[in-house]
Amino acid sequence: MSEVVLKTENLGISFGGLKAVDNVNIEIKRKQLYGLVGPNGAGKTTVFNLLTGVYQPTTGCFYLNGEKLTGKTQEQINHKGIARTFQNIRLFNNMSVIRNVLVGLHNQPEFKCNPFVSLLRLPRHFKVEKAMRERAKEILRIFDLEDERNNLACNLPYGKQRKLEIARALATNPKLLLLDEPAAGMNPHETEDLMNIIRRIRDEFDLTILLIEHDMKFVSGLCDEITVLNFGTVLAQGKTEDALNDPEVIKAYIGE
Amino acid sequence: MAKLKRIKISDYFCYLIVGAVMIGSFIVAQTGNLPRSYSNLLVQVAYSIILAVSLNLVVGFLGELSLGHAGFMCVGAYMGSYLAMQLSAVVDNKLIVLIVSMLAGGLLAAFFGLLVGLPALRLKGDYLAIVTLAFGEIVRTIFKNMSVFGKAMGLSTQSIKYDTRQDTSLYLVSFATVLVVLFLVQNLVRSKHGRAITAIRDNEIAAKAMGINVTFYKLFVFVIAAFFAGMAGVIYGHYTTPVLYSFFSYNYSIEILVMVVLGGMASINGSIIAAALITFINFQLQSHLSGDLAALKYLIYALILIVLVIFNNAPKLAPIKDKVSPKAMFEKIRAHKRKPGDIRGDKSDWRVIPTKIRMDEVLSVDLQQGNDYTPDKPNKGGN
Amino acid sequence: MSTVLDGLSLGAIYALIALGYTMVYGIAKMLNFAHGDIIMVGAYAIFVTLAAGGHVGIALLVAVLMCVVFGIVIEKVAYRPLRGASPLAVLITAIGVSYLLQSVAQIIFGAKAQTVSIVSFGTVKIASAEISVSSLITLVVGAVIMAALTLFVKNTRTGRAMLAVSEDRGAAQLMGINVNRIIMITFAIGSALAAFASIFYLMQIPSTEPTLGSMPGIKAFTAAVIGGIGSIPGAMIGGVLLGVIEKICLSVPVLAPYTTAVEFAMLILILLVRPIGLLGKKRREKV
Amino acid sequence: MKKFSKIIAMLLCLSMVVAFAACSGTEDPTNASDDATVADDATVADDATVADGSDAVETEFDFSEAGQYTADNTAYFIGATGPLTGDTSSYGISVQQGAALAVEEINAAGGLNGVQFKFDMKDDKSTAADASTGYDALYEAGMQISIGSVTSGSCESFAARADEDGVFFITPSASAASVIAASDYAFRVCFGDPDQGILAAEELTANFTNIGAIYDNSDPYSTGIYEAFKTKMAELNVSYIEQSFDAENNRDFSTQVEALKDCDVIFLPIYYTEAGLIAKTCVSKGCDALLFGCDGLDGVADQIDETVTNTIKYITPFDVNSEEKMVADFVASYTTKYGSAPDQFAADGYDAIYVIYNAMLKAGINNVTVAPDVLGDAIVATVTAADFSYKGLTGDMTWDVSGACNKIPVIVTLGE
Repeated sequence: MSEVVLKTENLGISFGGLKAVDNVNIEIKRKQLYGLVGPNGAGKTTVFNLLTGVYQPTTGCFYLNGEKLTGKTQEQINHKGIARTFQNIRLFNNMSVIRNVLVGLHNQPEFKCNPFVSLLRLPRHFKVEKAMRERAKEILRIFDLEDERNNLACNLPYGKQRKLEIARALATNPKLLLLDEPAAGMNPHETEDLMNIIRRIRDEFDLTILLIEHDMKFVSGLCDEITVLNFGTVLAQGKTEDALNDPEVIKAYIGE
Repeated sequence: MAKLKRIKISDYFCYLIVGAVMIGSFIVAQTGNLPRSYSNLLVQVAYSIILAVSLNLVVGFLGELSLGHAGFMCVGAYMGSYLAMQLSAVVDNKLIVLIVSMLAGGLLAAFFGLLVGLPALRLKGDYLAIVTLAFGEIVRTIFKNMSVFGKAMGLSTQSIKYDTRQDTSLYLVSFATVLVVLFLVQNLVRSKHGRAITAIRDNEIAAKAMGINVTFYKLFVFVIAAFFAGMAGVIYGHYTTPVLYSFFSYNYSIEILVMVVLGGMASINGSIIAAALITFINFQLQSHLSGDLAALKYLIYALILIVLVIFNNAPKLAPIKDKVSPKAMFEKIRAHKRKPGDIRGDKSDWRVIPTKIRMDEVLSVDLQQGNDYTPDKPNKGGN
Repeated sequence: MSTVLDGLSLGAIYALIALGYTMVYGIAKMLNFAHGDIIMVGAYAIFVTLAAGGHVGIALLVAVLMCVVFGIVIEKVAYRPLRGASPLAVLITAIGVSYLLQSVAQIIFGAKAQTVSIVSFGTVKIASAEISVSSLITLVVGAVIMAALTLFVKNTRTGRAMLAVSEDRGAAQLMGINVNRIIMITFAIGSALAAFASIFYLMQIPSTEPTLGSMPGIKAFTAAVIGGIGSIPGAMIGGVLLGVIEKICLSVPVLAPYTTAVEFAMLILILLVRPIGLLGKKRREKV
Repeated sequence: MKKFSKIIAMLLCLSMVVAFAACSGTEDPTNASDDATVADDATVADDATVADGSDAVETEFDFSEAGQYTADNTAYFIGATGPLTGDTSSYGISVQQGAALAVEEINAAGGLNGVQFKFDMKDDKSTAADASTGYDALYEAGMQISIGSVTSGSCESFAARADEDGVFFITPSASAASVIAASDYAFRVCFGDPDQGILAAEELTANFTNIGAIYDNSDPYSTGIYEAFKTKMAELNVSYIEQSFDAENNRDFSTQVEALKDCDVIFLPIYYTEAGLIAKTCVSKGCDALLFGCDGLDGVADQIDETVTNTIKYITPFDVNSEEKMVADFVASYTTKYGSAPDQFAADGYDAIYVIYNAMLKAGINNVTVAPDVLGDAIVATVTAADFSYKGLTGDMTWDVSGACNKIPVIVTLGE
C-alpha cells in the first residue's frame, strides 16, 4: 500500500517575477491524509491552483499515479481524478443541495448521456436521471445532508456548506481530494464530526487526501505527514510531529 | 420509497398556456370569428416567444449577456426565406417548404451561433455583450450589401408569404413550433446538461473544478439559442415581406432582452408571458395611437418599462411589493401547512440570481497595464 | 491625410462621449444607454438658445446646465431606486429613459431635423490638407478635458472618493464616503461632458433631431470598450481610433458600404487579442 | 416578477378571448345598415378639379353591399401607414400632415356627395412587420381605400396585404419598383426610382463632365435610384466617382465631400436631411460643386442656411416657391396649420388624397359602407381609364395599369 498517488517535481510559479511557489516537492502515497500548512500568504492555495490547472506552473511538473498532468486544463485534471474544495466556498448557490452534487456526478462514465438524448427525452435520459439521483442521495447521506437536499445551497448554514462542497467534490469520483481549509469557521463539535467524515470517506472511497488547514489540532489529529510552506518555499516536510516541532517552523509561525 | 412521480403543474404551465392559446384561437378561427389582425398578432407572439425563450437560455441559464440575438434571427430570415423561395418552386406543399426552410435557416443561424460562441469563451460580461451587439450589426450590414438579397431593398418574400386572407394556418404552424421549442428547451434545462449550464452560470470556477466542460456547454448554448432564433427568423420571413435588414438592429435585440428581464431570468414561463405581453402592448399601442398620437407610443412604452422595472426591482419597494403581490398572499396562506426548510425548486427569486454581467471594472487613470495577476510564461526547459 | 484628420475630429467627438460613458460605468457600474440622448438634450438646448439669438458661449452654458440637470434628475428618479438591484434591471431602465427622452423631444420639437446655425471657424491648411478649425478645437478641448479629468480624479478629494467608490462601493461607504453623492457628481460630470460633446457634434454636423443621440451613443460605447471600460485614457484612444477607422473605410468606395461591419469587426478583433480592451485594467477573480 | 407576470398572463389570455368575442360582434356582414348619413347622389360637389363625369364606370359596379368591416362606417375611411417615430419619422409626419390637410379641405367643402372622409395613419417605423400590423388594424377598423405607406420597404409589405383584400392604394412617396409590382391595386403619385436615376444620368452627362455621386447604401429609395443611375452611366459610357454612406451610422460627410471636391456636380439621390448636411460640409470643405438631386431633396431649403453657396438643383414635381395659385394656396394653408413650409412629401400626401377623392367622385361611389374590394376594382378601372387625369400640386398626372404615374418632372434650382 505504498504506491505514490501524487508526486510533484520542483513545482513553482512566479507572478511578474515574484516567486509565489518555488521548488515544491511532495510525494503522497495512496490513502494517505497529507497536510499542507503554513502562515497566510505562504502559497498553499497557489499549490492547489497549480495542481488543479487553474494556473500553469512556471517550472516543474506533477504526476498523478505516474501520469504527468502538467499542462492539462482544469476539466481534464478533474477527469483524471483530482477534485478540490475552495477556501472561500464556491457552491452553486442558486441550485438546490442535491443538484450541486448532481453536477459533480456529471462526468461519471455510467451517467453518460448525449445532450440530444436529453433534448428529446429518450428512455436513457430517465434512466440516467434516476440513477444519478439515487447516487447523489447516497453521497448526501454520508454527510448527513439528505434531509436538506431540496434546500437552496445558499440557505445552508456555513458548516453544512463546507460539507456540501466536499460532497460535491467527492461526487466526481476522485483519486486525490484537495481540501482547502475544510474546517474553517466550524465549531469544535463540527470539526470533530468533519474529521470522522474525512476518515470515513478515505476508507470508503479509497481516497488520498491533501488538505490545507490552519487548525493545528485538526492537522495533527488527521494527517500523518505534512509539508510546511513559507514564502512559497518548503520549510519543513515529513511526519507531522517532527515537522511541526521544527525550529524553522516555529519561528515562521511565532516570529523571532 | 414512493415512486409515484409527482406532476408539478408549474413544470407544464408553459405548455398549458401556449396550448390553450393555440387551441382556443383555432376554435375561434373555425367559427370564422378570428380577425386577421389577431391571427397575425399570434404569429408575432409566437416568434417573440421563441426569441425570448432562446435568449433566456443564454442570459438566464448560461448567464452571459447577449445583445445580438436579432442577428441570428436576421440570418434565419434572409437565408431561410431565400431557401424557401427556391424550394417552393419545386415542392408544392407549403408546410413542407416551411419546415425544411425552418430547419435550414436554424442550422445556418446555429453556425453563426458557433462563431459568436467562440469569443464568449474568452470574454466576459459587458465585453461579451458588445461583441454580440457587434456581431448582430456586422451580419445585417453584410446582408444589406448582398445583391442576391436585394441590397437595401430587402428580400421580397412575396412568393412564400402566407396569404392571410385565405390561409390563416401560419399562426398554427408557429405555435406548433413554439411548443416544439419549449419541449426541447424544457428538456434541456431539466436534464443533467441543464444543471451543468446553470452551474457554469452560478460559479464558473467551481464548475470547471467539477470537470464540467465549460467550452462545450457555452458553445452548445449559443448554438442552440441561435438555432431557435433562426427558426423564428424563418417564421418572420413567411409572415411579412420584404425581409429588411433594418428590422434586425440592436434595438430589436434589446427588445428581446427586455422580454427576458421582465419575465425573469431563467424563468421560461416568465419569458413566454413577457414576450406575449410586450408584443401585445406594442400591438395595442400601434393600433390605437395613430397619426398625431404616434409619438406618445414610445413615451407610454418607456413609462411602462421604467415603472415595471423599478417596481419589480427596487430594494426599497420590496416590502410594499410583497404586500400587494397576490402570490405573496397565496404563499402566506400556504405557509403554515409547510415545513420550514422545505422550499422546493432551484429557480428561486430571479432577483438574487447573478449573471456574469460583472460590473466590476475599476475607473483607472494610469496608462500602464496592471499585469500583476498574469502568471509568467511557463519555462519550457523546466520540465 | 485629410481623411485621417477628418477621422481625428470625428473621433474626438466619439472620445468626448465615451469619456462620459466610461466615467459613469466605472463608478456607478451601469451601462447608461441614455447617455447618447443626453447629447440630444444638449443639442436641442443649443439649438433653442441660438435660435433665440444667444451667443455660442451662452448656448454652451445653457447646454451644460440642461444636461447636468437632466443627468441628475434621471439618476435620482430612474437609477437610484435600483441601487443594489440586478445590473440588468438598471440596463433596462436606462433603455426606457432613452426612449422616453427621444419621444419627449419629438413631441416638443417635432421629428424633422432642425438646422443649427452655429459659427463656422473656417479652415486652415496643415501639410497640404485643409482641416476645419472646429475639428482642431474639438481635438484640443478633448485632450484638455481628458487631462483635467485625470487630474481631478487623482488629486481632488472628490476624485479620490470616486476612485474609492469604483474600487469597492461597500468599503467606500464604510469609510464614510457618501456614495449617493459621489454617483450624483459622476452623473453631473458625465452629463456636462455630453454637453461639450453636443456642441462639438453640432459644429461638425449642424443639425439636430430626436434620434440624434442613439448613433453616437452606440459608437461611444464601442469606443469605451475598445479602450477598456473604466479607463479614461482608454476612452480617448478608443474614440479617436474608431473615428479614424470609420473615415478610412468610408474613403475606400469598395469598403464604404461595409464601414459599420469593419468597425465592429475591429472591435471584436481587439477584444479577442486583449479581452479587456486596450487599456482596461485586468481583475482576476481570486480562486 | 414571476408572481406578478403570471397574473398579467391570465389577464392577457382573458383579454385576447374577450377581444375575439368583441370582434365577432362587429363582424356580422348581414348587418348592412343604411345609415342616415348616406346621402344619395343628388348633390354634386362643385369642385373645380373634377374631370367630366362619365356614366360608363358607374354601371359596372354595385356599390350597395357593405364590406365585412365597413358596415358601420359613417365616413369614407382612408388609411395609411408611415414612420411617425424613429429615424425617418419626419417623412411620415409630412405625408400625414399633407394628407390630413387635404381631407380637412374636402370635408369642409362638403365631402363626397355630402359624406365626410376620415383619415388615419398608423406608425410603422419604416418596418415591414409594423406596416402589416398597421394595415390589419386599419382594415379591421373599416378602411376602404388607402394611400399606402410612406417608405418603400413598408409599402411593399402593405401592398402584399392590400393585394389580398383588393384594397386600392395610391402611395405618395414609396417609389421603389417593387411596390407597384406587388399588387394590381397599387398606384403611386411620385416618380419611380429607376426613372429618376435614368433621367439624372441623362441630364448630368449632357451638361457636365466631372461627375460625382453620393448615395445612401442603407436606404431602398437611394439605392433604387442609384442602381438605375449606375446602369445608365455605364450604358452611356461615362465615368464618375462614387461615394456612399449609411444614414443609420454616419452623419459626418467630410470624407465623401473631400473625395468629390473637384467635381463640377455631385449627384445626390438621397433625402433632404442628409443633403442639407452635405451642402454644409461642402462649405467647410470649400467645395463649390453643383448639387443635383431627385425628389427626395425637396425640403432641403429648410435644412441649409445662408452660408451655403452651392447651387442645388433637383428633379421634382413640386416647387414650394411656385407662383401657381394651387401651390401657393396649399403652401399658405399648410404653413398656417403646421407652422412650417411643406415639403414634397406633404404635397404628395395632399395629392394622393385628392386623387382618391376625384376617382371616387368619378366612379360615382354612393355608399359610405362600400366594401373595400368593390371600391378597389372600381377605382382601378377609373384611374386607369384613358380619360382620367388629375392636376395637382405635383403636376398633371395620369396612370396606367402598372400603377406608375406619368407626369412631367420639373427641375428646381436653389441659390443661383
